Amino acid sequence: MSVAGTGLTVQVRLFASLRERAGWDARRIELAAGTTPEGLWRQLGLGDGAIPATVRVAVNQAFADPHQPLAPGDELAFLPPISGG
Amino acid sequence: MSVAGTGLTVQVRLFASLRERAGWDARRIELAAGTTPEGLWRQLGLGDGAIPATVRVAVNQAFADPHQPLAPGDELAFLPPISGG
Amino acid sequence: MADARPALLVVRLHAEPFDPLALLAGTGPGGGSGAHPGGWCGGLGLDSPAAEAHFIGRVRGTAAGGGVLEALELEHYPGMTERQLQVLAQACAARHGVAAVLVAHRVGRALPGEALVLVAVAADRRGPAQRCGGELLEALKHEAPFWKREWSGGVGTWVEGNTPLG
Amino acid sequence: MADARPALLVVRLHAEPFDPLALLAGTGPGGGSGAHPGGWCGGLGLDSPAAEAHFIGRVRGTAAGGGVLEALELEHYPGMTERQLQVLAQACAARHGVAAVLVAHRVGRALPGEALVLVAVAADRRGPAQRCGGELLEALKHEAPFWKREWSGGVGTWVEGNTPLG
Repeated sequence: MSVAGTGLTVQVRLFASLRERAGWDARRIELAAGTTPEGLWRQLGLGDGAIPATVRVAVNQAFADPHQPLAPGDELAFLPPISGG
Repeated sequence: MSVAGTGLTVQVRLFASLRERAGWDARRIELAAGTTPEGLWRQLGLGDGAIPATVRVAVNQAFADPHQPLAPGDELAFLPPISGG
Repeated sequence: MADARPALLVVRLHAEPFDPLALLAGTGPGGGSGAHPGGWCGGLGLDSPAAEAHFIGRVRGTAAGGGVLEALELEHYPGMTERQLQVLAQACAARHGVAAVLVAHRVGRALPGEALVLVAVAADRRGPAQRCGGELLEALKHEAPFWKREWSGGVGTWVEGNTPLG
Repeated sequence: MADARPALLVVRLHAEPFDPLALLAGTGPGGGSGAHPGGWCGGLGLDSPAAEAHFIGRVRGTAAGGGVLEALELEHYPGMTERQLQVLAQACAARHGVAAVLVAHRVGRALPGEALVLVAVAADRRGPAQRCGGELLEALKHEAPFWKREWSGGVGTWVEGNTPLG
């Protein structure tokens, strides 16, 4: 799951139902340049196909485009449906 | 202003700017059967013509029709534009 | 919560300054002996509502004409004012199916910064609580007999109409 | 009031039960030393606002499935949640030109009847205060990372989505 030597390391975080389904809440992942949140979603086996419409992506604690390549040091989070308030 | 012997006595009340303009706040008035708030408005010299659209009428402490004849013992009030809250 | 039961209503006129938060906490003047653990709703026998909306209006520091406001005088029609507030609160509560409504309004001479009006609504859902509160506030501004006189520069001027909703 | 100045914002997450009225009065936990005479607005250096709208949401006694709710667990994303609340409050305050916004939200395990959320808005007019409060409540329900898990009959169920506005 990690690609040695690329130097591109990101932190991946899962919350709530996604965290429980995956069985982990945070992982440091080394990955190929150009990898997107969508790519990582498949790579990590979080789901079969694309990120479901109900799951949102945050990069560095702000909502982000799942097709935007990640940068070294990014914190990527997959967020299941929000239910606050 | 009073019509002796009719037995129809009503209490008239004025508030705020109407009270100040008229110089009184409450009067007991004896008047002819069939008299309406509108009739009393003229009779008391509160205004030249009809009750202005901005003035509302209350009979027995509920908003009322200015053209509905008054009954003995009624409490009639003329209310200038409301500004609560 | 009891959307089907008639709403519990409290209507209060205050001739002296009142503290809206104390009324909400159930510790205000006339609020009974000491704080009720459930606040104004608990005082009415209601469990903690899932949704509660409040509005507090206070006396501004400036008169409509732009001058410094010294005081705001609030005249009302004793008897009819309380009755109208009750009628308006009842109708609004029924329309939105809320559990409880509290309306407090100042009368007499009030100073800038003092509370003029408090409307609180308890309901099972946020939408009805907020909508009932907003509509009741508009209703009482137009349908409950209160008259404001602004005192500025020693001169009193009757306010004819309300400030815009904005 | 300062419609032109940027709004004053307070965002708070509470891992323990909080008293919304104490926060509004400026006497809540972390609200400083003792009551501020001007409440939460006074604590921000604001004069008494002409218009103030509040909303309080509390934990219901029943789960979505109809069973008795034992507890509501509130997960959040530390860092992002506070940031998003700040961004949402800022945007909503600017859109409506209000003077101040207070948002408090519970995290962790909460019991029925306990406060979940408080949104308070101070403004110069009632319309902006009410509208900003209502919109910010909807925004934070959908745009701030919180996740609810209902515990009923010893089983925890993640809530996917919000209760309807109603």
